[in-house]
Amino acid sequence: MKIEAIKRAEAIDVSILIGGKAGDGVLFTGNILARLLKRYGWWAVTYRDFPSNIRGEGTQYVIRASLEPIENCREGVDIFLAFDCEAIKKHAPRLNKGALLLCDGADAAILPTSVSSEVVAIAFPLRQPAKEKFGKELYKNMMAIGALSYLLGLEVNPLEDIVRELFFEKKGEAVVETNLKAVYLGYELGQKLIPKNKRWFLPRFTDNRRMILMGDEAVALGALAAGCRFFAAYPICPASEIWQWLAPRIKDFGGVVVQVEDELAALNMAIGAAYAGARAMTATSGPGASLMMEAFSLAGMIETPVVIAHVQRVGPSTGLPTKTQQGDLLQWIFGAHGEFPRIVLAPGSIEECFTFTVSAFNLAEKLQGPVVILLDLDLGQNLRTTHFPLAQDWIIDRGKLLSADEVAKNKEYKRYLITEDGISPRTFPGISGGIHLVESVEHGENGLRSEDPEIRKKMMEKRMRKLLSIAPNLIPPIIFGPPEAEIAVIGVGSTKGPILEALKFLREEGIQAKFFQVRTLWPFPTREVSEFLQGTRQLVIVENNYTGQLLTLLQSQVCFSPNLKVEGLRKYLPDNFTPEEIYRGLKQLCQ
Amino acid sequence: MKIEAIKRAEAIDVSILIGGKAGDGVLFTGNILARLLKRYGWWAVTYRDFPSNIRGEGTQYVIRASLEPIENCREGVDIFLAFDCEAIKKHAPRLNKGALLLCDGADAAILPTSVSSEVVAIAFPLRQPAKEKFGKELYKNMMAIGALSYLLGLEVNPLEDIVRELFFEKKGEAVVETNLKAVYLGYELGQKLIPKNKRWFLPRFTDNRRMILMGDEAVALGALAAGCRFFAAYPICPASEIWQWLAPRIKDFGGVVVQVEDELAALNMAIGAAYAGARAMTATSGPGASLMMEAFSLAGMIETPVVIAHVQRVGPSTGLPTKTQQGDLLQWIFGAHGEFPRIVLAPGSIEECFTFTVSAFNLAEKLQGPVVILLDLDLGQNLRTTHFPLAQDWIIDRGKLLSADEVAKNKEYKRYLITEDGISPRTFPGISGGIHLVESVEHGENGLRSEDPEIRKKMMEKRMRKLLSIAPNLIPPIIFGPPEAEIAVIGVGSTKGPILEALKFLREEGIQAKFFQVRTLWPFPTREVSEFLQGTRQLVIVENNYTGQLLTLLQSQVCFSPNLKVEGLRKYLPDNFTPEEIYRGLKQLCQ
Amino acid sequence: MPIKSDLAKRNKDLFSRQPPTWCPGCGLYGILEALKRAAVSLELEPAEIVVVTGIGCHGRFPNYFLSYGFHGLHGRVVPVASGIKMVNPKLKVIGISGDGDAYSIGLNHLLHAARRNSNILIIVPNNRVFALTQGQASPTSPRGFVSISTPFGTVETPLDGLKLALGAGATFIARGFSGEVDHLVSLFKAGLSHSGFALIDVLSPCITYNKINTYDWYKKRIEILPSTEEVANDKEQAWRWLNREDRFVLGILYMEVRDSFEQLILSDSKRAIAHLELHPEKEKVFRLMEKFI
Amino acid sequence: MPIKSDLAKRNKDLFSRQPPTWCPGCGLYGILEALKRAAVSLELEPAEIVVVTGIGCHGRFPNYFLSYGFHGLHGRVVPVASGIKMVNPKLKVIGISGDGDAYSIGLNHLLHAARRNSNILIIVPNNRVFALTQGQASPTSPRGFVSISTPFGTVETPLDGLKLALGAGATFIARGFSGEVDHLVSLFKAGLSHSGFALIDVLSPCITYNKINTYDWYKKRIEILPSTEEVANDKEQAWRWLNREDRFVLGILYMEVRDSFEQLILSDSKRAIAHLELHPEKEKVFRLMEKFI
Ligand SMILES: Cc1ncc(C[n+]2csc(CCOP(=O)(O)OP(=O)(O)O)c2C)c(N)n1
Ligand SMILES: Cc1ncc(C[n+]2csc(CCOP(=O)(O)OP(=O)(O)O)c2C)c(N)n1
Ligand code: SF4
Ligand code: SF4
Ligand SMILES: [Mg+2]
Ligand SMILES: [Mg+2]
Repeated sequence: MKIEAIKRAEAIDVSILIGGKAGDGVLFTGNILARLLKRYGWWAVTYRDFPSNIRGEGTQYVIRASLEPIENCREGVDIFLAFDCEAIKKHAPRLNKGALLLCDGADAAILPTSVSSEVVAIAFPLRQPAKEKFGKELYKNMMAIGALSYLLGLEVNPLEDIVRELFFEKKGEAVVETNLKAVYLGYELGQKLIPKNKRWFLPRFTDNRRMILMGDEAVALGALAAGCRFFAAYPICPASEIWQWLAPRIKDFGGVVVQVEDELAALNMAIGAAYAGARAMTATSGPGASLMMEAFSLAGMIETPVVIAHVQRVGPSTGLPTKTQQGDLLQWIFGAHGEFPRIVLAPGSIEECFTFTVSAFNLAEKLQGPVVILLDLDLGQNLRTTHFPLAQDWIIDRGKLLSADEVAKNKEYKRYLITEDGISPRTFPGISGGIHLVESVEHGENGLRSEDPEIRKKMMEKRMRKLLSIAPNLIPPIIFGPPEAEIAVIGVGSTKGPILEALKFLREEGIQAKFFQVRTLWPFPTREVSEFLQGTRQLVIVENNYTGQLLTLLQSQVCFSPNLKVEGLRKYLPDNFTPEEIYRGLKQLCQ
Repeated sequence: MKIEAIKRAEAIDVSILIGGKAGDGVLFTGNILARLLKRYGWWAVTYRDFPSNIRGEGTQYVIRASLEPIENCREGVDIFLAFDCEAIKKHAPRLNKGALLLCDGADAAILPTSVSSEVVAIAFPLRQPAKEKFGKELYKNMMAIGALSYLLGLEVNPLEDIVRELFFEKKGEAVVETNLKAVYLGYELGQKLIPKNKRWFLPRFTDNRRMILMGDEAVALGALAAGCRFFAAYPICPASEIWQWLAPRIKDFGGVVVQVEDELAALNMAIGAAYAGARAMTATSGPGASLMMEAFSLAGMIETPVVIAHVQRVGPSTGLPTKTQQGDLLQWIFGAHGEFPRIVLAPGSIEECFTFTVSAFNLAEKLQGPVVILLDLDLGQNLRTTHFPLAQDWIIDRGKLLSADEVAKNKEYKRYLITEDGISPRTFPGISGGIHLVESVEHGENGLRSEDPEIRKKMMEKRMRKLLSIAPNLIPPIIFGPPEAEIAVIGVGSTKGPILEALKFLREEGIQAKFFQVRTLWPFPTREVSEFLQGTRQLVIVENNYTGQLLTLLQSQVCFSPNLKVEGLRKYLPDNFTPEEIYRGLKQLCQ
Repeated sequence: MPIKSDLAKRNKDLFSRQPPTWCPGCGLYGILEALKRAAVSLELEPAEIVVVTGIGCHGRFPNYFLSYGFHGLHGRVVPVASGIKMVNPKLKVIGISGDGDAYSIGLNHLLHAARRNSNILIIVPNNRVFALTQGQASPTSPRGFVSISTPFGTVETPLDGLKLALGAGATFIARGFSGEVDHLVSLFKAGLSHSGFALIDVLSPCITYNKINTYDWYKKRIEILPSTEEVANDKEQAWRWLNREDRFVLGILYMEVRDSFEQLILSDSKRAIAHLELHPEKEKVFRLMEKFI
Repeated sequence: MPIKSDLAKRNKDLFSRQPPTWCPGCGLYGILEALKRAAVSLELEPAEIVVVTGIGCHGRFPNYFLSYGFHGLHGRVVPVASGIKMVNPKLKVIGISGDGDAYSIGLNHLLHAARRNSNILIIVPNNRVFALTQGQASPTSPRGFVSISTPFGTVETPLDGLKLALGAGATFIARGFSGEVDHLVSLFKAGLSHSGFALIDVLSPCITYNKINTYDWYKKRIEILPSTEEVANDKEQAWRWLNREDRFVLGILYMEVRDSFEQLILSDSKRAIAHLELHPEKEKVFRLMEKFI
C-alpha cells in the first residue's frame, strides 16, 4: 500500500506505543516520554486511549515524534512497549515492518501470526526487577523510560531535568533520586537486551522554544490572557482539565475558580458574574451541555456575555466519557429553546484553542451574548507540540461598555436601547445612574417586561441584528491547498491535522485536494463555503460522528450546485480519524 | 380589499371579540359562549390572548363561529364586547363594516376615528348593574353572555344547560340560579339597548355530535386512549393543561399523575416508569424542554420508550409564556448531546392531537426510544370544534415485547440483542429469566458497558437502524390542493388551519396553490417533499418564528431544484398567523 | 460606589420603580414595603443593591423595587446571586425566590449556597402555592392541599426550607409574615446586615390560589420571638422551634458569625473582580506558557 | 413474581454478575458484600430487585450485583427509582448514588423523595470525593480538603445528607461504614424492610483519591448504636446524634412508620400499573370525550 511507502527515512518520524492496563501508569510514562522528545527538539504529539474506569481495563498511549510539525498520530507503530499480552494481541497488527516490540515478562513469545515477520519481539522484564530493586512495581514506568531512551538513542541529561522538574516540586530530592535510578536501570537493561542494530538515533536539536500541551490547557491559558477572572464549573471528563489547570493559577490574576453543585449552577453563576462585570466562563461536555441549554437561552435573552467551553466526548448519554467524538456539533446551534444570537467557535489546533478563547471573550462582549468554544476530546486532552508563545499578541475588547462617567452623563439609561447595530451600551450594577433590570421575559428598552407585539418585534430584530453587526469580527475559515484542486474537503475541529496529512499523502501521489477548515461553526460561513466550492466537482465532508452533523449544517446553509458530488466520510468509532483513514477514504470516494 | 369581499353572507361566519383586563373573567365568558355556539350546531373556534400576569393587563378572546368546519379565527370582528376603553383603542381597527360594539360604561363615546363609520357603538352597562343586583362585578360576565345571546338570536335553553353543567357539579343549585339570573338580566338589557336591525339570527342545528376542546385536552385524551398510565410533570404554561386534565381522571384507568420537583425529575421518572413497564409520559414547554435534553439522550441510549409533549410558547428564555410561537422546532431534533433515534410528531388539528398521541405511544414502544409530540400554544390552548369521537378506533401496539413465558424460554436474555431491524425484544423488571441491565454508557448486547470499538460500531448502527425499520409506521404528511398548482406551501402544526383558509381565498380568486403539511417532523419526510416539489416553481415555507427553522430543516434534508424559488413567510409576533396574513403574504411573494 | 442620594429624599419612594399589579391584598405587598423600609433604614442606595428573582408572581419584584435587577430563570436565583456577589462583594445581593422557585426546582442551589455561606440574602415569599402558573401545589402546601394539579389533595410532607438550610449550615435563618410588616423590616435589616448566607422565609398569603393559609389563618398560628437583637447560636433550639407543630415561630431562629465564602476564597476582597482593569497581561501569561516548554 | 430459586443455591453468589474491578481495598466492596448478604438473608430473588445507580465508581454496582439494573444519569437515581417503584410496588427498588451523585447534582431529588416518602431505599456510598472523575472535592469532603479541583482546600461546610433528609421528612435514616460489613448487613436489611423512604449513608473509603478519610481514620471516630431493632421515632435525638462533632454515630438514627407515597397515591396498590393489560378502552374514552360535546 502507498501509505507504507510514504513512511520515509524512519529517523524523521517515529511512533511509539505503550500498552497496558488502566492503573499501570501508562499515561504517566507516555507524558514523560513525549515531553522528553519535545525537549529534544522534535515535534511530539500523543494519542491517549483510556477506559473510563479507575483500574483494570486496556489502555494505550501513542507518542509520535517528527522533525516536521505534526498534529496527530498515525496508525503504524515503530516501537511498542507492552506491559501485558492483551495489549500485544490488540495492537500487534499495527506494527510497521522492522518494528520493535518490548514486552514485559515472557509474553513476547506469543506474537500473533498476523504480525510481519520483520518485527522483532524482545522479552524485556520490567515489573520483576522494579519490584526487586525498588520494592514497587510502579517503578517499571521509569525503567521503561530509561529503556526507551536507550532504544531511541536519547541523551540522558534532558531526561534527568524533566524527571527532576516533574518530581522535585512535589516530592523532594529523595523521590527524584529513586526515580532516576529506575531510569538508569531501564537504560542498562536496554543496553543488555536490545540488539544494537535495532536502535534508533534521534538527533538532538537545540532550538527549543516550543511548548507541548493539551488543548484544554491552551483554552485555560487563553481564558487567563483574555481576562477571564471568574470560572464556575462542575467536574466532567474531558473538560475539567481546563478549570483544574486554572484553579491554582487564576488567583495570581485576582480571579477565582469555583466548583459548584451542578451544571445548572455553573452556567447561571457565570452569567451572574458576567452581568456584574466579570469576564466569566464555564466548561463542560455533552451531558453538562444538555443541562446548560436553559441558561444558554437566558444569556441570549438578557444579552449577557458568557463563554462556554464544550469538550465533546462520545455520546449519546453517558456514552464513552474518555473517548473522542464530534457528536454535539449542532447542539449549541439548534439546541436551546427559542431564537437568539449565539456564536460557536471550533478550534482545530493548540494555537487556535488559545486564540479562539481570547476571541470568544471579545466576541461575547461585543455580541453581548453567549459564545461557545467547541473542542473534542482528541484536541482537548492529547498533547501536541507547538510554537512558543501561543500568540505574540492579543487584545481585549470589551465591546460597548459605558464607564461610570459615561453612565452619569446619560439622562435615562436604557439597558436594551434600540440601536442600528442592535448592540446596546452596557453597564454594571453598583453604578449610579445605570440602574437597570435584565429580564428573561420579553421586554422593552428599559428592561421592563412587555407583551406588546410591536416591542416584541423590535426586540427580536434588535437581538438578531447583532449577529450581522459583529460578522466582520468573526474568525474566518482557512483554506488549504490550491483553489483548482479536484477534491474539496470540509472539516472542523480536531480532524484538521489528519486531513492535512492525508492531503499531503495525496499530493505525494500527484492528487490535488483542498481543505476548508470551518473555524466559526455558527454563524456559518455560507459565503466562504460557496466561494470555496465554486467550480469544484467533488466534495467530501469529514467528521467524527454517525449522522453527518457538519454535512447537515452545511446543507441547511449552503445551496450546492447540482454538479457537485457530495460525500460524507464519517467515523463513529470512539476515536479520531488517522490520516491514513482519511487518505484511504478520500481515494475511495473520489475515484 | 379582496378579503372583505370573501366575507360572505354574515350569518354563516361570525367573529366575536371580548376585550378587557386579566382578572376580568374574559376567558371564562368566552369559553361559555364558544361552547354555547358549538351546542347550537355551529363550528366554533377561539383565540385567546392573555398576559402572563394574574391581573391588570389587557386581554382579548375571540370566538369565531361558522357553518362550515373552521380551524382558526380571522382578523375581522363582527361583534365586539369591550370591558374597558383600552380594549376599544386596541381592537377597534379590526371591526368589520357594519359591526357592533357593546361597551361597558360610557367609553363607547370615544370610538377611534380609524373605525369605519358603519360600525355602531352602544354603551352597554354591565359592571354597574352586576354590582347593584348581585353584589359582585364578576356577574357582568354572565350578563354579557345573556346580552350576546340576545344579540345573536340564540335560544336560551342550551345556554341554561351549559351554565348548569358548568356550575352544578362544583357549586350547587344556588350558584346556578344566581348565574342564570345574571344571564337573563343581560338578555333583557340587550332587548332594551340593542337595535333590532343589528341583531343576528343564528339558526340552531340539531346534529350535535361534535366536541369543542383544546389541543392539550385532546393530547390528554389520546394519552388515556393509548394506555398511558403514568404521567410525571412540572407545571409550566401552556403544557400543564394536559396533565391537569388527566390528574382527576387517570385514576379510573388505574394510573397516576404526579407533580414532581422539576423537569429533570419529570422525564427521568417517566423513563423509570417506562423501563418498569408502564406507558409513561411528561409534558412541558421551552424552558422545561431545555432541561430535559440530558434525559432525552438517556432514553435514546438505553432504548426506553417515553413520550414527551412539548407545547411551544414564545422564547427565548422565559419569553412570553402565554403567547404562541414555533420557535422550538429544531430543539428535539438536534438539541440533545450525542446521536440516537428519536421521533418528533407535529399535529395540526385537534383530531391529530389525539391520534398522534396514540401513535406516539405505539411508535415509542416500537422504536424503543423517545417520541415527542410538538404543539404550540395556539393549538394547545385554543378551543376548536371537531367531530365526535376524535377517532372511531385505534390500536395499542407495544412493539417487541416478550411475555414472561417467552422470557422463560429464552436461554440467555439479552436486552440489546443485535437484530436485523435493530429492535431488541424487551422485558420488564420482576420477570425471572429476563434479568438485565440498561446502561447509559456504551454497552454490548447484554447491557454491560464496553469500550470495544467494534461493539460501539455495532450498537450505534443497531440503534440508528431502528429508525429505518419503523419508517413505514410513521405518520405520513398530507397534501392538500392540486399537484399541478403553481404555488406550493409547506407548513407544520397550528399554521395548518390558516394556510388552508388562505388557500381557499386564493382559490376563490382563481389562484391554485397546494399545501404540504409536515406531520412527522423527524425523521423528516424527505422523499415525500421531493415528490411534492416535482415540477413546482414557487415554494413558500410558512412558520411562526424568526429564523425559519422549518426552512432550515427542509434545506438540510431536501435537495432543491435550482429552478425552485423558495421563500419564507414568517411571523415572530407573539401570535399565530391569521388566514388573511397568509393570503396576503402568498400573494405578495408569488406575484 | 454609588453616590449617596439626597438625605431629604431618603424615604421608601427612593426604591419605587412602578406601581405593583399584584392582586390587591397579596402578601407580596407587605414584603415589598418591608424591603423598601429596611433599605431606607440601612441607608442603602438603589445602585448598590441587586435584586435577583425567579419566575413566579414574586418574580415581578424588580419591576416595582428600584435597584439593579435580574429576572432570570425559574429556580436559579441562588447561583445567579452568588455569581454577582463573588465578583462584586460590595453589592448587596438579594435573591427573591418563591416557594416553588426556591424549594421545588431550585432547592439544590439554595442548600449549596448555605453550606458555602455565600454572602447573599435570600427571601422566600412563601405563599405555599405556585401562583403564577395558576395554583398548583408547592412543596410548602399544607398536607391535603387540593389544587388544580392535586385534585385528591397532596400527600407529601410540607417542606420547611429553614430546616433544610439549618441542616446545610446556613448562618442566618429567620421566618417572617407578610402580615407583620414591622417585624419583617427588622428581619430584613438583620438579614441584610449579616455577613454570610441568610435565608428568610416569609409566610405570605396568596389570596387568589391559596384559600387555606390566609392572613387570619396565620394570625392565629404565629408566635413572634421577643427579640431580633440577641440570637443564640443554638442549633438544638432552632431545631425545636422549627419542629413546633402548633405554631409558626417567627423571628431570627439561628445566627452564627463565620467567615463568608467570599472572604475565604477571594484573594483580595477589597479589589472586586468586576472592577479589575483587564489587560492582556502578556508577560504573566508568557511566564505560564513557559512552563510547557 | 419471580420463582423462588433453589434453596440450596441461596448464598450470596446468587447475586454475583461479574467480578468487580474497583481498586483493591475500595469501600465499595464492603457495600456490595453487605447488600448481597442482606438480600440473601431476606430471601429476595435477583429478579425482584432493581438497582438504579448514578455515574461514579459506585455506578458500576449493577455490573457486579446481579438483579435488574439501571445505570442512568449522574444525579438522577432518585427520580428513576421512584418512577419504577410507582408503577410496580412489588419490586424492591434500591438506588445507589454516590456522595457527588446524591448530595451535589442530585440533592434536590433526594429531598423531594424524602418528603414524598417514596418507598425506595437509597444507599449513598459516601467516599467524600468525586472518585470516577479523578478526585475532585465532593459536598461531603472534610473542610480544607485539597484536591485537583480545590488546590487551596475546600472552605465549605461538609454536607450531611442525613440531616437534610431528616429535615425533609424521611422516615428512615441510617449511617453505616464499609469497614463494618456485619453492621451494614443489618442496616440494609432494615432499610429493605422499611416501607417508605430510607436513606443509608455509608462512610466508604476511597483509597485512591481520599487519603484523609481512611479505614483507620474512621475506626477511631465511629460509635455504633447498640441496637438496630428498637429505634425511637425521635427527631430531637436524631438531630443531636447528627450534630455530634467528635463521632460518627452509626446505626438507624431515625425511623417512623407512615404510609408510603405509593400507598397514598395509587388507586390499587395490588394491581401494579406496569402489569395493567392495555386495551384501547374505547367505551371509557368515548365517555370522557362526550363531556366535550
Ligand atoms: C424551567 C421552568 N419550569 C417551569 C416554569 C413555569 N413556572 C413559572 S412560575 C412557576 C412556579 C411559581 O411558583 P413560586 O415560585 O412559588 O412563585 P409564586 O408565583 O407563587 O410567587 C412555574 C412552575 C418555568 N418558568 N420554568
Ligand atoms: C451531568 C453530568 N455532569 C458531570 C458528570 C461527570 N461525573 C461523572 S461521575 C461524577 C462524580 C462522581 O462522584 P460520586 O457521585 O461521589 O461517585 P464516586 O465516583 O465517588 O463513586 C461526575 C461529576 C456526568 N457524568 N454527568
Ligand atoms: S396570584 Fe397570589 S401570589 Fe400572585 S399576585 Fe395574586 S395573590 Fe399574589
Ligand atoms: S477510585 Fe476510589 S472509589 Fe473508585 S474504585 Fe478506586 S478506591 Fe473505589
Ligand atoms: Mg409560591
Ligand atoms: Mg464519591
